[in-house]
Amino acid sequence: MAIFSLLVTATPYSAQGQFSALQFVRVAINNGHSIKRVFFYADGVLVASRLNHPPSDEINLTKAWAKLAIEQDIDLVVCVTAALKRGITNHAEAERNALTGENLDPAFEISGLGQLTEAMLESDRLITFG
Amino acid sequence: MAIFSLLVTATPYSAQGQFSALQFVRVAINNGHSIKRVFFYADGVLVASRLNHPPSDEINLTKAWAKLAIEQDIDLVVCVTAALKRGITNHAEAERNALTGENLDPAFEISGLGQLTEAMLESDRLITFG
Amino acid sequence: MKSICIIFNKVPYGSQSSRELLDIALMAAAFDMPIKALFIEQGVLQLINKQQPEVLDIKNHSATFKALELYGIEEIYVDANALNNYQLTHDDLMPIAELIDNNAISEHIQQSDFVLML
Amino acid sequence: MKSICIIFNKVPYGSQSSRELLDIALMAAAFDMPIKALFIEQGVLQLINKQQPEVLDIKNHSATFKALELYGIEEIYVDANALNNYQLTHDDLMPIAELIDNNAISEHIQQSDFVLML
Amino acid sequence: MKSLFILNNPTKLDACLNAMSTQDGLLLIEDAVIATHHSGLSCVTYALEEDLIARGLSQLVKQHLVNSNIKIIDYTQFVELTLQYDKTVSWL
Amino acid sequence: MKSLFILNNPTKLDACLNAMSTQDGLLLIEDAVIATHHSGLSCVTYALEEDLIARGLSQLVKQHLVNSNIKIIDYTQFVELTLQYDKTVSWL
Repeated sequence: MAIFSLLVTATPYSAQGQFSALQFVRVAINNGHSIKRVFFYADGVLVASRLNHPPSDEINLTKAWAKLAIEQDIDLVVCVTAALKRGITNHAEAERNALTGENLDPAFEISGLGQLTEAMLESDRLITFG
Repeated sequence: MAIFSLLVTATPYSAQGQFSALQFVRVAINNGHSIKRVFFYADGVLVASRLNHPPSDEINLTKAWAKLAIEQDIDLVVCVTAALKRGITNHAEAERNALTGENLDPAFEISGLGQLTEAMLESDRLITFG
Repeated sequence: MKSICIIFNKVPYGSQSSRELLDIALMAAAFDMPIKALFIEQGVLQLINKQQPEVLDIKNHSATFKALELYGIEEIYVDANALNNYQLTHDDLMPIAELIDNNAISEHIQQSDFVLML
Repeated sequence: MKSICIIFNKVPYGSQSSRELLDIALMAAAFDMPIKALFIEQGVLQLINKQQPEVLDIKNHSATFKALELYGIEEIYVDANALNNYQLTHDDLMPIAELIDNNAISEHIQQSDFVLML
Repeated sequence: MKSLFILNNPTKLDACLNAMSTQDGLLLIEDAVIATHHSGLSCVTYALEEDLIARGLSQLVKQHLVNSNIKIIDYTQFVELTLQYDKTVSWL
Repeated sequence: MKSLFILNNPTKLDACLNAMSTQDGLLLIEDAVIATHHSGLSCVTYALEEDLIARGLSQLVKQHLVNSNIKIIDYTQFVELTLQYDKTVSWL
């Protein structure tokens, strides 16, 4: 059984990459593999906002990731530089940067690009969804 | 002198369209034309978050639009459906949709697609930046 | 009243552009603007029968194309050349669009007051 | 240590992808991973001298390419064929990259443990 | 090392094919599944079934591919395929 | 009615040219300014100077275009050009 990590850069609702990445993770776990980390970068970080609120007949990608992360104990990491630039922030980053609000879903964690490199080196495969 | 409206669908930091649209508006005004409305749609709505915080040596697109809007009294309208889906919300929409937070920059207003159609019909030109 | 031409040129589901463009078409219809819908290049795939994006948890928007006539959008055209490129025939599509050639596409664009793509 | 190949294939400033890809290269360098940087297709334009995106209020990231060597990234290659397509010569570029052909590009991709594009 | 190239954008097919070595495989996903009829596909090629079904193309492609060497695989096979190659290259 | 087609993506140039009528004009902006040497540009064509300068292409393109009918225009001319045509079509 193998260890996977994912790099997800796709814009949440405009591109298909987030849907594909979710599907890949679900199937990999069903097949007995494990997921070390999903690293969100570039526009991919936008999925981490708990304010994302698609119409009720559509999947909420943020909640779908959060559910998967909690059930399967998966590490969801958002790149801090990409996130701040695109308006994704938690309480600590908001304070540090004097921002008036925060919106990070609690299933996600903000960290640095080093987490991507580490995931690459400690997994059997890194799969990019862009 | 002519009346312009713009439709902006470009992702704020990943694409160039927001930069181009800003430049077009500035130059049009300098040349004596007027801007009826800038309508943000699709990923273009993401520029309306006041939490967007690029590195200090880069332009903050949200603040650039806000400054222009205040100085020149330009209507900046964000499509409500596109915005909610992508985590852009004001206090009223947050309450209505039971969201825990809001992030709309006060220079922008959330409204419906009808504002785009109206802008098209009441301007000399509609220019799309995607 | 000014007329509008809406051009669909993207594959469905890889992006949501066509879905959001469709919403603009419906809004323009509500304003009673005369509307033409063109499906060209990869956009001809929007009209394929039996789409099932539900298998990927993606919402199916193809039913809305079938409902365009109900919204008063009756001028719907599809690029014959593109269909051919994708080895498709008119029978593979929802029966709502008329086949046209490249010259006719240019003409429809030329005649409209507004042309929108996403 | 596993090696990484970073492929730049986008025009500068129309998207920020190359800028964010560059940050990944620098981080991999900090982890002492052997790194190759390939500039192919439209990505060869990333290396043009005298870029001035400041005229559009966009940050200029081209200086970081010149600094790649300082970060220990010395294997930098540019697609000769693509240069030719854009009527460019090696003299139009920052002098940091070696011209290679298509076969060499495939080989560098093949030899690396990871290959990243954005 | 042999690589599995993963392509999601049909307009980049030629560039992707150009970068591949003879032992590499190509997996078409998302919008790129519309490229199954492309004449340049001389490498080992896979197309993701769920993406074909989503676009209503599953039956049509199967009819056209009767004599082709393109294999249609599902997500379970996609996951296993990434392990049969030494690495994946998502061509963006 | 004559239209000004505005193109920002060089990979869509052929599709854009296909949709144009003889009296239409083409304006290349953003990444599409790299397409000034394209052989199919038989229509009236403009390229946005600020986008050329941003990419370090302004001098290079001017040298190559000595005998061409492509006009290089700035943002002020861009704004005025949109008024010389009956409408604009942003080809996305």
